[in-house]
Amino acid sequence: MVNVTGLDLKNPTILAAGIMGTTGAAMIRMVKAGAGAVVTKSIGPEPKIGHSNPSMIQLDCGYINAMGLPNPSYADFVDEIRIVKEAVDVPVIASIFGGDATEFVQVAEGLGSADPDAFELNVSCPHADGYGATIGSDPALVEDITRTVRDAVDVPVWVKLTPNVTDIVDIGKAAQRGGADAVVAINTVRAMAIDVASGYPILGNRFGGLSGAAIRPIAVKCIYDLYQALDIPIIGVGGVSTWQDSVELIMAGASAVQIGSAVVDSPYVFRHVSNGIERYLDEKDHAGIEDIIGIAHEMI
Amino acid sequence: MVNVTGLDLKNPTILAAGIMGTTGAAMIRMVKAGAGAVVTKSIGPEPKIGHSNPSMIQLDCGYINAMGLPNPSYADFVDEIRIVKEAVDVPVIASIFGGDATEFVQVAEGLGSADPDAFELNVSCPHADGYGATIGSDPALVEDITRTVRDAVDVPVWVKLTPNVTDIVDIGKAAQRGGADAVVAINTVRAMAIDVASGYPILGNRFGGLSGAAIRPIAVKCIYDLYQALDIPIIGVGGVSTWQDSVELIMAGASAVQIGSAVVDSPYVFRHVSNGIERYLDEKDHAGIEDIIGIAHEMI
Amino acid sequence: MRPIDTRIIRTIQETPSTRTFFFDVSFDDAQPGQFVMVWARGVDEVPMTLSYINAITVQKVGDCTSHIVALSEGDSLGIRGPLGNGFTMPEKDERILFVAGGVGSAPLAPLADRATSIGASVVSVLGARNSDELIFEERFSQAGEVYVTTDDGSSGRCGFVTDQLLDMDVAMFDHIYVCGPEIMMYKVFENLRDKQVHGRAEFSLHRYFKCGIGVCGACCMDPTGLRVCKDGPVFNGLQLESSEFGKYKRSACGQKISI
Amino acid sequence: MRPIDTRIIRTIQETPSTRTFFFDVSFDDAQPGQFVMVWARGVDEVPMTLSYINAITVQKVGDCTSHIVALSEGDSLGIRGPLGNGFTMPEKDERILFVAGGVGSAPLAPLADRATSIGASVVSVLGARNSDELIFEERFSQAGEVYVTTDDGSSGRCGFVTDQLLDMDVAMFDHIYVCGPEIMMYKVFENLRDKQVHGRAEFSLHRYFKCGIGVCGACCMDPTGLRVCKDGPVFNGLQLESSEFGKYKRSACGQKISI
Ligand SMILES: Cc1cc2nc3c(=O)[nH]c(=O)nc-3n(C[C@H](O)[C@H](O)[C@H](O)COP(=O)(O)OP(=O)(O)OC[C@H]3O[C@@H](n4cnc5c(N)ncnc54)[C@H](O)[C@@H]3O)c2cc1C
Ligand SMILES: Cc1cc2nc3c(=O)[nH]c(=O)nc-3n(C[C@H](O)[C@H](O)[C@H](O)COP(=O)(O)OP(=O)(O)OC[C@H]3O[C@@H](n4cnc5c(N)ncnc54)[C@H](O)[C@@H]3O)c2cc1C
Ligand SMILES: Cc1cc2nc3c(=O)[nH]c(=O)nc-3n(C[C@H](O)[C@H](O)[C@H](O)COP(=O)(O)O)c2cc1C
Ligand SMILES: Cc1cc2nc3c(=O)[nH]c(=O)nc-3n(C[C@H](O)[C@H](O)[C@H](O)COP(=O)(O)O)c2cc1C
Ligand code: FES
Ligand code: FES
Repeated sequence: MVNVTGLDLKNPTILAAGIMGTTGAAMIRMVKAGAGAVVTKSIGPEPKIGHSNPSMIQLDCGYINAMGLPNPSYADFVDEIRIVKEAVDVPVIASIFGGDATEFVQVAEGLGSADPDAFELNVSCPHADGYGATIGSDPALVEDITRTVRDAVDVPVWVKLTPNVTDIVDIGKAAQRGGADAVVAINTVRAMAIDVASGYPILGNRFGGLSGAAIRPIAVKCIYDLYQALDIPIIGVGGVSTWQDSVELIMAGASAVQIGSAVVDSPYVFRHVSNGIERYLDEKDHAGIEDIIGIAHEMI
Repeated sequence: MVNVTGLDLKNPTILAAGIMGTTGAAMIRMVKAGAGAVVTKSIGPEPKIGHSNPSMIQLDCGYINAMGLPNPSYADFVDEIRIVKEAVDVPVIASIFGGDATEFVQVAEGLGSADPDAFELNVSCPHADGYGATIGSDPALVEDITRTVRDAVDVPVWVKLTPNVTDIVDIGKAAQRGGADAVVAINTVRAMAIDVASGYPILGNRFGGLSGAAIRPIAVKCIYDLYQALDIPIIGVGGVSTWQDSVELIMAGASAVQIGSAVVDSPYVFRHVSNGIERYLDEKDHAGIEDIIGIAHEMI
Repeated sequence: MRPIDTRIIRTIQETPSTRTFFFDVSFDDAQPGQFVMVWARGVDEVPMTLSYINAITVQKVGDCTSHIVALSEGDSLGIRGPLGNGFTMPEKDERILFVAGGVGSAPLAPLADRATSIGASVVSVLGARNSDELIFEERFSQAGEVYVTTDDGSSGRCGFVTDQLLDMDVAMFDHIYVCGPEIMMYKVFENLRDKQVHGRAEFSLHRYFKCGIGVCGACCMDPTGLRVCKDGPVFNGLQLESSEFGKYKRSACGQKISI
Repeated sequence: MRPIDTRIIRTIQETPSTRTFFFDVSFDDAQPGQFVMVWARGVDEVPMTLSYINAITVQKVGDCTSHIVALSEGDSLGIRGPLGNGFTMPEKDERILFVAGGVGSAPLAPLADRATSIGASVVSVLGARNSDELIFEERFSQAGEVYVTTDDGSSGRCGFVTDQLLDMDVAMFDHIYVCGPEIMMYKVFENLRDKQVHGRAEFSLHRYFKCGIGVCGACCMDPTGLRVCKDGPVFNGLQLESSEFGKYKRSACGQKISI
């Protein structure tokens, strides 16, 4: 059992936003496969079909995607959250986005009746004009939106950060000032792939975000820097597919880890990773994950 | 033959800075293995031994390094450039760094007697306090240093950019305003790896820069954005190890490509890549590389 | 994987609205029922079953398929695949029933070829709007007996495949493979379930695919959360019991759409 | 590769300043002459030859080696490797000469073991400052005749390995393997070159390594640009003709240092 911002996670692995999070059923499946908590697909104020395909491809290193925040709007999604909440006993975190503070609050309140256990503010999607990282690169906007949502809801608020900034710590501090209960790092890294046979950018949106193993070293560094600067917990995400990967993020400073792209092979990645963490803690005679959160900072 | 900023490259592949560029002999070897031009190790005003080891490791995706700009200073390096210039007939570009404009000029002038064919300003190394990206994240500093060096030398000046900024185009424009003849994109991506057995960050410098296949999609996006915004040529670098990789960077907008980490297996990567580009241009009935530079922008 | 550049080397107009495209690339490891993501550059990327080891058969229904069916020899497409899980392979001496509706015969035809080559005993029921829209009839004929139904009676029996099934003893088959419009597949499913043989049946489903590789969740089925693109597109009848199958699917934004 | 976590399971004090460390990890694919990068966490990472398939033999010379030699059973190190190219393998019935100086016997000893096992005919010349500093003498004795030279005459002949070589007909050997301080190796090289047999000789070189994997260029030799870490550390005598070998090496910042 792991406690993050007052939520009791069954284990330190969490389903990342936008992965298998479009339906309640898919999220329930992830919990059954071992996820200690789940984050929903990012939900906005209006239905959105997202960018045209190809919207995700596997590269030699990692994946690149530009889904474009497809979602049925909070009005249609509230039932999906209800379905998960009824079926499982792990925290369900609603990922939400909007173009400004008012929209964020509209979505949060719209989902409120389904009692999500926390909100994760997506101010970090790198390929959604006017949303996500467009907002998340500006500390003032991040602080404002965080504070406004924080004031409007009475569950923990997590703020998901983009690595596509000169200094992620500036943005993390803004979230903390705005009252965030935790930050989540990192969203995908701005990237692009071109089809050499034709010259066409492969993604329908032309560019997108890099995820998977390619970005883990970037995530580790972001988490390490945030841990040094912030007082609130950090939830690590980026390229985790084995327990070793997750321990690396935890040692950098993460209190829990989210897993995204790695469900490609099997949802049981959650079970494998959390069992692996447990075995590791046992072997090293640690009482719990707290013993290793951020220990890289002490190893000098 | 490819012309970039007035330099005649034997082919579009260039040895990247900091790779096999510490001695004249090593650079000559790279030319013999097919490099169309070579960039030296980044050279500074004083001898520098760099960070302690481990200074580079291979990850599952790409490499991470923190050499720490080891170099013998311009005074000791000028002979190495002379040795290359005498032995080969490809352009030799001197990569230089300093803490401010004055130091950059000092180094450039100090190397001047060896007649380097161009200077590449390293304002992008992510792990050298007070140098590299510390400077390269500030458009005003980049513009100032570029202009000062530009005024002091009479060969082309290339400015190497860091991807670790909110918008690389801002920095590219600053370099262009300062009179840069070309920009080089990208230097390594800020990153870190932790040893899960012990909790120690693996690199002697704790963090470093990610290179290799992991960063190619990031480089492609940076080059694509720069091509859209700048009037000067872009030299692409990041994760190239095959001709397909190089064509991807060229289609995004690169006029030539640098190759770094991929020499790990064999210096002949230069020959293989440039032969591959040639075959590709032939098969597609292109007159030359100019036909495909930036064509991803037209494929809509 | 990145899309593989694939050149069209031959096309066959199967019906007024459907064409088969043969490629210079052969997906030799592909199992019947697996699909590929077909990228018409600058347009869209859509899932298509492999109707041969090196071909897809495309029915024009909208933007992307209109673009594809207009392509000719020498044109190229970007192809990712083979993806997903195909059909359970029948064995020699097993009795097989194919039930196909329209272009739904595309994933079944390679399996019919396979059945022919191993000498399984095959019966096929092919349904179509009219005789023009019948596809791959010869490939099924090679494999065994074929019953045809058309909506307008222009070929075979006038009616639906389910009418034909009612006249047959479906319990005599070891494997029943079904593909076609969902409404038709669901009718078949109900028919088989009534006779308690839906556990021997496999259905190739269609859902809206975004990633096509099992990450995004766009194609998940209620209430199991099974991914059509990765855990399917072929599912056993038992997996579809009390599911959304035949009731609703999801649009690109995730809203439910009635079947 | 990332450093592999390796536990020390046994240590042997070979000489007052040199200890061998056996690991719980065995580098079974390693060829004699290959090295590993040994990471003493929090201190430094340095290259060390594998003196056994699962061991290194470390001479205390500075910071990192002092730290390593102070380690005990149960302590751990991070190890990357095996790296570089080892020695050419001798074959049965070939005549082999080993010439080792001090801890330079570390890369040669596994080759001597190999020679013993295939039954090659071996002669070894081992040099050391004094009898206390002789390493692996038994492993060479197992393989064949051993000549010892010490600077102070405390064991074997008083003098240098080159003195011994002058008394021998080096032309009778098919392979000559050399490792030791560069000044000693260079003297041996000159001796062999005078007799035109340096093409049968292989030398294991030391240069300052940063990356250890052939990327950074810190360890390149003049005038070939060969990387000691990747193209070496073992080089044939012909590759070393008219090179920096015996003349200078480079410091960590790339400045030349006379040998
Ligand atoms: C596993 C699988 C195998 C298929 N095999 C074949 C085949 O062999 N031959 C064939 O003709 N058709 C096949 N289809 C259906 C084919 O993918 C759609 O007809 C095609 O996507 C329509 O695209 P459009 O742009 O022409 O139409 P649109 O106008 O964009 O859409 C028309 C309808 O096509 C479907 N569709 C559109 N985009 C997608 C998508 N990305 N994923 C899934 N469905 C989509 C939707 O139901 C939509 O309502 C298959 C579908 C799936 C899921
Ligand atoms: C291929 C190779 C195999 C070697 N095998 C052995 C062995 O089996 N046993 C053994 O005792 N020694 C071996 N050495 C030498 C060993 O690496 C050095 O003694 C060690 O690096 C000294 O480190 P230090 O911190 O104790 O000394 P420092 O005080 O840091 O340096 C002392 C000297 O050691 C050398 N050195 C330091 N760091 C490095 C480095 N990163 N790379 C190369 N040389 C360095 C330099 O010449 C330096 O002047 C080998 C060296 C090489 C290149
Ligand atoms: C297909 C896909 C869709 C995603 N959608 C969202 C999203 O809606 N909201 C969000 O905050 N992050 C989204 N992300 C980012 C992931 O949550 C995660 O931050 C990122 O993929 C890195 O983790 P990974 O390497 O484990 O995939 C998405 C990622 C992928 C691959
Ligand atoms: C070991 C190493 C040393 C480097 N040193 C320098 C340097 O001195 N100056 C510089 O501008 N870039 C340096 N770089 C960055 C490379 O020139 C290049 O921008 C980066 O590695 C991405 O290219 P790659 O993926 O082909 O390696 C170094 C990279 C590596 C791996
Ligand atoms: S389409 Fe993404 S999981 Fe199936
Ligand atoms: S140490 Fe880097 S190339 Fe040899």
